[in-house]
Amino acid sequence: MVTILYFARLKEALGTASEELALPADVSDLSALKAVLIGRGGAWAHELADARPVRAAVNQDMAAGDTPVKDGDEIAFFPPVTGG
Amino acid sequence: MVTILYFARLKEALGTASEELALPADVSDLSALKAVLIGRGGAWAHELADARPVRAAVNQDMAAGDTPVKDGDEIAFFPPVTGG
Amino acid sequence: MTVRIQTEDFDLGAEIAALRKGNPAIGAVASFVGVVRDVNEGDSVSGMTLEHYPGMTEKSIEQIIAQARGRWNVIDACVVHRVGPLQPTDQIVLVVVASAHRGDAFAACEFIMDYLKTQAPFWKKESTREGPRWVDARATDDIAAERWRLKG
Amino acid sequence: MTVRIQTEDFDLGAEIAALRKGNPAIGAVASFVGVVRDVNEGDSVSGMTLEHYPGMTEKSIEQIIAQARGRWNVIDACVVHRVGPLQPTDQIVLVVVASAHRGDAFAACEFIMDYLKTQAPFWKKESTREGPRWVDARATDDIAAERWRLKG
Repeated sequence: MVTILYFARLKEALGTASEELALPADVSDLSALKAVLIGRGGAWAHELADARPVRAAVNQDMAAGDTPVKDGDEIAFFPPVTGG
Repeated sequence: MVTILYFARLKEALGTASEELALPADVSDLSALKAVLIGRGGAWAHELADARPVRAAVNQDMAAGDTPVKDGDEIAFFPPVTGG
Repeated sequence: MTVRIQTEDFDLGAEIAALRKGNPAIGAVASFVGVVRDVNEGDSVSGMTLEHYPGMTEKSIEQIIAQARGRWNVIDACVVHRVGPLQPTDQIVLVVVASAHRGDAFAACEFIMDYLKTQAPFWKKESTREGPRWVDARATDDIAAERWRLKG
Repeated sequence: MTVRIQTEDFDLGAEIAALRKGNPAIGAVASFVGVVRDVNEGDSVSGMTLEHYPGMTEKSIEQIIAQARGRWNVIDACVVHRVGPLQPTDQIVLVVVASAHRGDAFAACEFIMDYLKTQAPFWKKESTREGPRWVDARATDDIAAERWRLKG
């Protein structure tokens, strides 16, 4: 299982702040996980599409498409940050 | 008459903070005035010598050798500034 | 090093006093306070709510401060960032850097702010006349952070 | 614009509050406080006395602020500089700049400090174990001021 968190615009558009997901056997990096989520269609496909400015973190470090993901990880998707 | 002010190291070395001086007829810029003061010899010659890092102001604006001086001006000599 | 995320307001003077602790090696204290404006992107803003990613936010700011310490002589640094609902003129963020000399303090303080703007997981949702809207990230913030890569 | 030369200490928080006056156009407040260190040029310093040129000091700082306003978007700025006897950890100088955006506030604040260091008529006399000495101007301060000529 991995924990997936959603923040800000994504949290609202997807209607969820977090979920527990059993990592499919063929998912070993962030790109593959994102493809699984996009495969849900609807808001998932729209919000996580490559054309959208989406950022991600794995275990609270900024992550890229090739960042490995594994059981027990905390993964987060969110828009570009706007603090400060 | 001009008022001449001395600050910091110059004030101590010359033993005076200010003086009133009747401007000699042939003195029309700061370089010429400085030459008159250096002509006094002793500490004046030493402290105001070109080799020393001395700054000057005319009427409270930083001044250079060719800055004009005239009757009624407030002229100041001091070391490079070290505030802040 | 102090990093705090809080809903309450903060007091710059008190944070600086805590950072300095009478340390006579400190010669320069540079600080920055970000404040909610009543206008953004040309629209009037009546308030905003700041959301963050608890845990990662603190960690990312600590990493930014560590990077600043690696580049400049920093004696100590403090970042306080508010979350939750805020109004125009409310303080949002505070960065304080104490150094022996001013060049280090200024550079590290601005670097921390620029990196915080692009790296720390906070999101602003503004209230405007047309309703609430998520603030878009600014290209100018990426440029501000990027220029530190080119410098010394 | 506020420029004050005084023997008394100052309160950064109070100066910022006075500068901001609740103006909702201000989004960024950059500030700097210079502090007496207990060491300079490798020698321990037990105190110092700051002398200035009354009249010219205020005028030169006002000119420096005017130059900063000509280069950056500055909503308001404040400089307070102490004179007279000071001890290690005492505050010497404060510069505050309020702007809409942080880039302007940081640049103007650092510019004002760098120019003040080379243009405003103050002189420091330190007390060291070997007795009092006038502080020499630093080449690094000239370089710090000079680099603003090259930039935008």
